[in-house]
Amino acid sequence: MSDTGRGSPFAPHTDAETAAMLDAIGVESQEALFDIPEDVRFDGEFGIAPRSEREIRHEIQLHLDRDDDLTAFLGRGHYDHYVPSMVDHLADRSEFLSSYTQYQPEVAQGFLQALFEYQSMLVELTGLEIANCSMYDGASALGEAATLALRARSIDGTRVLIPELLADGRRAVLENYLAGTDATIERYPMADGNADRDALADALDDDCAMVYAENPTVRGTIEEGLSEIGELADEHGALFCLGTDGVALSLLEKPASVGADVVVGDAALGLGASGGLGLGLFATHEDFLRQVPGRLVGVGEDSDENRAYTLTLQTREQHIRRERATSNICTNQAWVALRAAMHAAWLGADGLVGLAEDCVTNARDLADRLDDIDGVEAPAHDRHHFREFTVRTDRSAADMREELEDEGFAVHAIDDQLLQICVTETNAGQIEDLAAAVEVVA
Amino acid sequence: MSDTGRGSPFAPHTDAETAAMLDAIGVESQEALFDIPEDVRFDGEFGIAPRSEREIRHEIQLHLDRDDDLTAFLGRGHYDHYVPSMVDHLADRSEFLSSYTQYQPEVAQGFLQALFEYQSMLVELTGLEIANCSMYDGASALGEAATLALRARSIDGTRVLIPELLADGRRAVLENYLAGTDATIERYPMADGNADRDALADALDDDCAMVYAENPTVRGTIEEGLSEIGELADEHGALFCLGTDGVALSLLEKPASVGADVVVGDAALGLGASGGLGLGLFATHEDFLRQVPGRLVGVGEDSDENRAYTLTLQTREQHIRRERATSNICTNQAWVALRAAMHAAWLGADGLVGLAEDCVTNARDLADRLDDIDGVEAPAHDRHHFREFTVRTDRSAADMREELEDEGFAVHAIDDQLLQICVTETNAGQIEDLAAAVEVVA
Amino acid sequence: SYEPLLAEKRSTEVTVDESPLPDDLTRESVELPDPSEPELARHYTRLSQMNYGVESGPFPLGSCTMKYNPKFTEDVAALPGAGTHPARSAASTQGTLELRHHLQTYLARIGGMHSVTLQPPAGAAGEFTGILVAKAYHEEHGNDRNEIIVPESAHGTNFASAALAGYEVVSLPSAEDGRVDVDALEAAVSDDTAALMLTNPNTLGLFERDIEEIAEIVHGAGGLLYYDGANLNALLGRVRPGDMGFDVMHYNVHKTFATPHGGGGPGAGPVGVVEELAPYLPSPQIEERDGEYERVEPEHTIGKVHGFAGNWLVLLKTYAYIARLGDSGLTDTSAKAVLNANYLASQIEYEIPFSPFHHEFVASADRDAADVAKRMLDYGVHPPTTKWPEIVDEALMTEPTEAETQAALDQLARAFNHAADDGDEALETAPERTAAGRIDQADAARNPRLSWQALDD
Amino acid sequence: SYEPLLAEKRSTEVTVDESPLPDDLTRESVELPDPSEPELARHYTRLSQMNYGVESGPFPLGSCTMKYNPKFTEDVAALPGAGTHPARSAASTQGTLELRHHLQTYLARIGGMHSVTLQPPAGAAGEFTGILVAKAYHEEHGNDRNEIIVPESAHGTNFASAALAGYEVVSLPSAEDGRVDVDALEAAVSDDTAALMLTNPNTLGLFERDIEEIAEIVHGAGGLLYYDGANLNALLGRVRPGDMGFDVMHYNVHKTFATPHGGGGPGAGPVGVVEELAPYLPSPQIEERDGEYERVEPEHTIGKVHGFAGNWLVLLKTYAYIARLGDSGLTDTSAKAVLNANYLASQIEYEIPFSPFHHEFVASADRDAADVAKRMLDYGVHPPTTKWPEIVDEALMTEPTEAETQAALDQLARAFNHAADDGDEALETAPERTAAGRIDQADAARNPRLSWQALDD
Repeated sequence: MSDTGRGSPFAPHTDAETAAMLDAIGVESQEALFDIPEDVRFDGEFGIAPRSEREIRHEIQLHLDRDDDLTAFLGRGHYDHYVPSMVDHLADRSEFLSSYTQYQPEVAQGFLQALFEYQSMLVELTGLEIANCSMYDGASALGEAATLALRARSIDGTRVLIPELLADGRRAVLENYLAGTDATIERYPMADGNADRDALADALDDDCAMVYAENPTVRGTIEEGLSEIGELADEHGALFCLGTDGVALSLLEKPASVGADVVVGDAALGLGASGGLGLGLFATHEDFLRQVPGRLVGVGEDSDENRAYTLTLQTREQHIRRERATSNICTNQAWVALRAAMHAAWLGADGLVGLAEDCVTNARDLADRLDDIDGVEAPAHDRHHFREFTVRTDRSAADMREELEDEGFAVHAIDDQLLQICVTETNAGQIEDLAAAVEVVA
Repeated sequence: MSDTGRGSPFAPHTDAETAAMLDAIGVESQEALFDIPEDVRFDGEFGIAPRSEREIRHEIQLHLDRDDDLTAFLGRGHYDHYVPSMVDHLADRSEFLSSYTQYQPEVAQGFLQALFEYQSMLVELTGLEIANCSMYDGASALGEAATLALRARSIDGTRVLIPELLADGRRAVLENYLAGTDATIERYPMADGNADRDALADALDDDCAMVYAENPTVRGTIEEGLSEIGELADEHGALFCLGTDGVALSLLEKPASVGADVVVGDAALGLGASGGLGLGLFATHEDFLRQVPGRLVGVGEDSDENRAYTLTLQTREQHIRRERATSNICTNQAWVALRAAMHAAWLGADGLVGLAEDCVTNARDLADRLDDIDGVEAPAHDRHHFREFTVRTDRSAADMREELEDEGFAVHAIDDQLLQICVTETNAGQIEDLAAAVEVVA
Repeated sequence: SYEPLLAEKRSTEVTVDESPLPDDLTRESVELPDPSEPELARHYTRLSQMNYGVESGPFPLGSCTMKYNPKFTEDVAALPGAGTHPARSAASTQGTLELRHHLQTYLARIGGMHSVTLQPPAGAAGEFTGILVAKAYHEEHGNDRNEIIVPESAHGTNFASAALAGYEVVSLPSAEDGRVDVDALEAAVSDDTAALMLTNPNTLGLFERDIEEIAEIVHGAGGLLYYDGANLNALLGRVRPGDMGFDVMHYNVHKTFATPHGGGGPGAGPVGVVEELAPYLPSPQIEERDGEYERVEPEHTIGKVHGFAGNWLVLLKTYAYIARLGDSGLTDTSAKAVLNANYLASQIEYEIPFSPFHHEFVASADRDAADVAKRMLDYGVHPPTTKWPEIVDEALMTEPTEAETQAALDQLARAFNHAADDGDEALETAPERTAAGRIDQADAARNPRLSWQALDD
Repeated sequence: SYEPLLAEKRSTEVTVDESPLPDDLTRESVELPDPSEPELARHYTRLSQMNYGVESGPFPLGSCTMKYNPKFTEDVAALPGAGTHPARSAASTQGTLELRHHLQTYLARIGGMHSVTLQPPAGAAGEFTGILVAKAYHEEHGNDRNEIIVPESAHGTNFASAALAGYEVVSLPSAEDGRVDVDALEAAVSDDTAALMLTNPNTLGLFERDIEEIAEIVHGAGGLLYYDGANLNALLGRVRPGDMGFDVMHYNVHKTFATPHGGGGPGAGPVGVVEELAPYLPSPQIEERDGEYERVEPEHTIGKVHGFAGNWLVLLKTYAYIARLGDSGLTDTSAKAVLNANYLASQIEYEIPFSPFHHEFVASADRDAADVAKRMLDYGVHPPTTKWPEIVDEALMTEPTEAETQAALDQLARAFNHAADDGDEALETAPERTAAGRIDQADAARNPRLSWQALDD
């Protein structure tokens, strides 16, 4: 096991076994099994030296040690909430981690039930009737919402209205999801961080397929006129897609109650800072059941008439419907959904709401603290905030960001004179340290 | 789940459930269930504030960060060999980790089989017929070997001969194991790191219960006259106890072939540097079967006549035989034995022997390298070495140890002018760095 | 075995009334399960016991490549600092960027490609990305092409990804030998052809021996050649997509490079391209200049296909796996994958209409393949993929992977053969030794109940 | 379910011939199993599936305290740097020593003791240590005492530990009410009495209400009072051993503080003592001076009871657990442990001869208790401890712990009651739903086969 260089350490064959198997097949050599014309054969090397497990762990640690040890006050869609140990230990059980999509439900009841529970929690949190088993992230979920809007029979129009202020990633991914359609993307203005509803009303017409709004917004402001947006969309026969996240959902207005037709976003549960790896939420009304992208777990019965879980409505999916599928998604983020469900259940309603309330008070406390510092004004928007807020700076925000990095803190610089700062329970203990650093660079 | 301060987070009771249960019992309050006289009641506080899981992880990390980040070249019985990831993942499965001693074998076949496999590997490595499921560590195993010698009918005498050079911990624990007996402990001289066999022959007589020798010795020298020691012990009717470790066993002379009656030691497998936590090996001849301390797993049959595993010969044990038990040991190191077996199986014979060979060559290479440095002589003993060796220093060894610590390296100072240095695969990559540091301080 | 739903254990409704926000900005209440940690631990332990993974036994799902996921890659991905925030500056994350750059390089060498993006979060996302890159290339070159050709035996995602990118999909029937019908291809290509998507070996395990001619035809018509990397694990070290004439490809890291499937993700679907297509890759690419790593926007980038930086922790496992194997291990992986498939095929009593196959083969069940699969569950193994590709009647698409021992293959073969010999009734009532009996999926779809809120039984 | 032995899978014999040592210093060969990592992963996964742990279901083993082991304590013990080499200097390991010192302090407060050693690697080692400390104390004070009194219902380790320390063991019968017979104790103590070892609540779950009188008797005779901490989990925050008059005690961290049992260790058995006994504790103790932590040798130390520093990583989990619970959590732990035991007792149809009990009770099976236990396995739970203490006929010693829900206790009660109602045949042939049928332990002991080398079937 311990040596390298003699073959794959994960292929179990001794030389004798290989010989016996070749004999059973009736060929002379392993290479004789390859039916590859000589002239395309690769006779070079990749130049990749095999290393031992110990060496690789050491090597990667050395790489990671080259990253600066900063305390990140970063957000804008990717949030670092503490994930309890239990989640790692249970999700890492190989029966979950090394299993496949549940095409044989009789030996996949465990994962199916866990995904069914995930869907159910999302149903509770959104107030919508249907949630799928996951999208890649909030951006792809938004893209899928838009294609759903375009193909839903009840919806006309091709204009997709998105907020002026929106994470670049979400906008860019949405553009690609709509690249194969005749839809156009238009931005509607915002006022002091929230949607400018008058401007939105002006922009909306019956040629709109979808209106997208976020709560909280990309700048962390809490949207105040969601019902109005919902009504506007409804009036014009457009789909109202609301972007949010798993923690905010537990506290802020329930999407169904403001007229949302689709809820998308990143879960913000089950994984902390993970270099971008996340979990796309997708929930919608049952009217759109046959238009939903991604996997759905449903309840049925087994031959003993016991309750059993199974992937269902697979005729929407690419492996059956091919080019007429509701989406091309196949592998999704199932294991992250499992983790998010574990995380939510560990917190319980009480813990989740408490976590969300802390997102409001921590942001408020930090903004108040920073606002006392000469040279900065926080929050820049006169709104309620969730987790994050913007800071107006007298000096160049880019310079300040860089200097804060030298002081050991990572924040966003989003404009010439705007910083953005995000606080969760994982960095709340360093609020004072950050404030002291801001005092130094302000 | 997330809050602290309201009770145990690991007791599931809601207030309503507690009330219902009290009602079923027929008492008014939880406190009414305690039958404790008022005057011994504790009405103070421990003064321990509950913290969240996240806070504790952070807090303990901060403590650990206060430890200096040294590269340890330390050994003398506790060795840092790399443990493959697989061991953690599989041993951490809760069916193993959170199970109890296997008193109900029908639902403990898995752990029993794993321990049986551990015993079998130790039988192969020692050449003796019986191995138990573990002792706490090499020191307690040595103590148990001595009490076995004293109660074995075939053995007379009360003198226990131990090497002059021996880890303090082993000697001190042995003394305590013999504190309740009339045995005396005597040290026999050593010559250039190994047993002085002539002196040992002089010391041995028929009043000896046990002769203890080590291979490798505490200074890392490989013993050269083990068979002779075995014969001497045999001549005088004394038990020959050999101290070694799980890695050395795979390469050095097989204990049974040199006449060892008992093999003890620390496994050095399954755990790396662990602050002292280890695994005591204990193997012996079948003659001593009924005298063996600790747990034994045997093979039997279940009601379907299938092979089944069970704890056996429990009439030796304290829970049945009480003050006439072969030992007071109850909880042992079963889970570490499981890990050691996993580690050994992962290595295989080839990997284990290779690891042991590296212990010889790495020590040789490092000693050669250091010997080139003015002011030090390495190895101090003209012997073959395993993992570690001593270094004679011109300067004070204690001063040099401290200065090497400032340079980022931990070594032993074992005498005024003797350092001891241990090298395994986990620090072999820093041999040159250590040598450079020795050059600085020599 | 049965485990109640979390909501059936204990659920708490919390009223949101004293929140730090005005009432009109908050919801009224939330109800969620509220089990204690010990209860949760038992819940998920029991659920895991009702699930079959690679460490439960043989798992020969054709085209899915269910091989052992090395444990140490999990530990690597869990190293402190492995997952930072994706918005961290390049200057402060040189180590992470260096690792990404190394992985880009490894993958480029393995695929024979010029440049690689790590951004697509799954294989299908990789296909979509690759097709968008091809589309942008054509657009930049003033080519107005609206068709993608896909062999009818291709993975369903090929069709769906091409359609999502706005293409007409032209389905190409197979030749009698199970490979691309070169004449039909010749007939299908035109000025409308943007690309041909192909996997090689194809889903029958057959190497497309005419690949050079195919490439010539497609390129001759001005189209591009897309390589679906699903079966790359058969060819490592023996032939590279770039050398066969492919212009763009995706890698399935959970197939070829053993990252865990996770019951359906997260995966990662890096995309490699030849030099001409590099300017169209998603933004950012990681480039090295004088030992410093930078995030660079390719000149004609298609933009982004993931909101952040893709599924980084999965990619880190990929890096660790490739580093563990190196040239010799990667090469051996394909050798043993092909050896195992051929050995297993030699031990089963089923017709295998197409050969010579490589890492997988498609047997014909000669009765309902789904029944055979259910019966195999009773013999303690996971069955192969069933009823696909349709070119084989009642297909059993079988891929044992290199990780199986001869003994495990023999166990699999016994399960195959027993299922072949069993009577109809045994097959129709199978499985009988699993956590659940046969599940009526049609019925579940007729009456969709997709949440515990929808249950009223 | 059956899993072959590793040696039955694949085994390789390696000849040691080209080693870097002379041939006469090396063995000739080694033979060990040589499975691949994938095979090993499946092997141990299957073995785990044949094992019952706390996360498999209720585990009411009396006196063993099988409660939930919080996962985060595992992660804490796995933090980088958690386990350094025990020979590292104090100056270079101030953080670790500080943690050890904090834990000493926590335990001292919880037990009402003056000083605590963390060195003993298990509960029985703690007993041995405590008795050695008592012995050293007596010797230092010129007391020549050679007897230790132990109630007959005490844990077997008490007897064995006292004997190992060289004492005569005087067994003390119980009074009719199941507690210490004070008159018998009075008769038993003498100038020979070194100590009385006592657990409280005792193994019947009864609090020794006469503890003050007992202490007076023992102390009056010049003896010391030893507290076996096995049942401390019943009393947390309500009464402390030190306050009851105990001079020396051990803590079972896997019972009271939820570190995992690991199938039989590693545990840890810290020992607490009153001020007079502190100079006899093992060496070293960790002491703080001006914010610096030092390893100090107590003046009259008994020396060492572990080769290094005890089972440190287990102790670190203990620290994390205590920190998680704090005063309120520890106090609630005992409340809920006692509540659960009393609730379960109220739901089963068995006689419970002695009460009021606390965290555990001993029911009488009124038929073979071992049979009842085997039958309970069939009902999906782990049975209680059987046939001990002997003061109760066919004892079922039951301790559900605070971690069980009412629903789990009801499940347990059903298993108890079904087993009570089942016919003799069902009991004698039980278990029938487990990985193995009833195992003939007597036969296994008659013909001991303790290694695969000893198997010839």
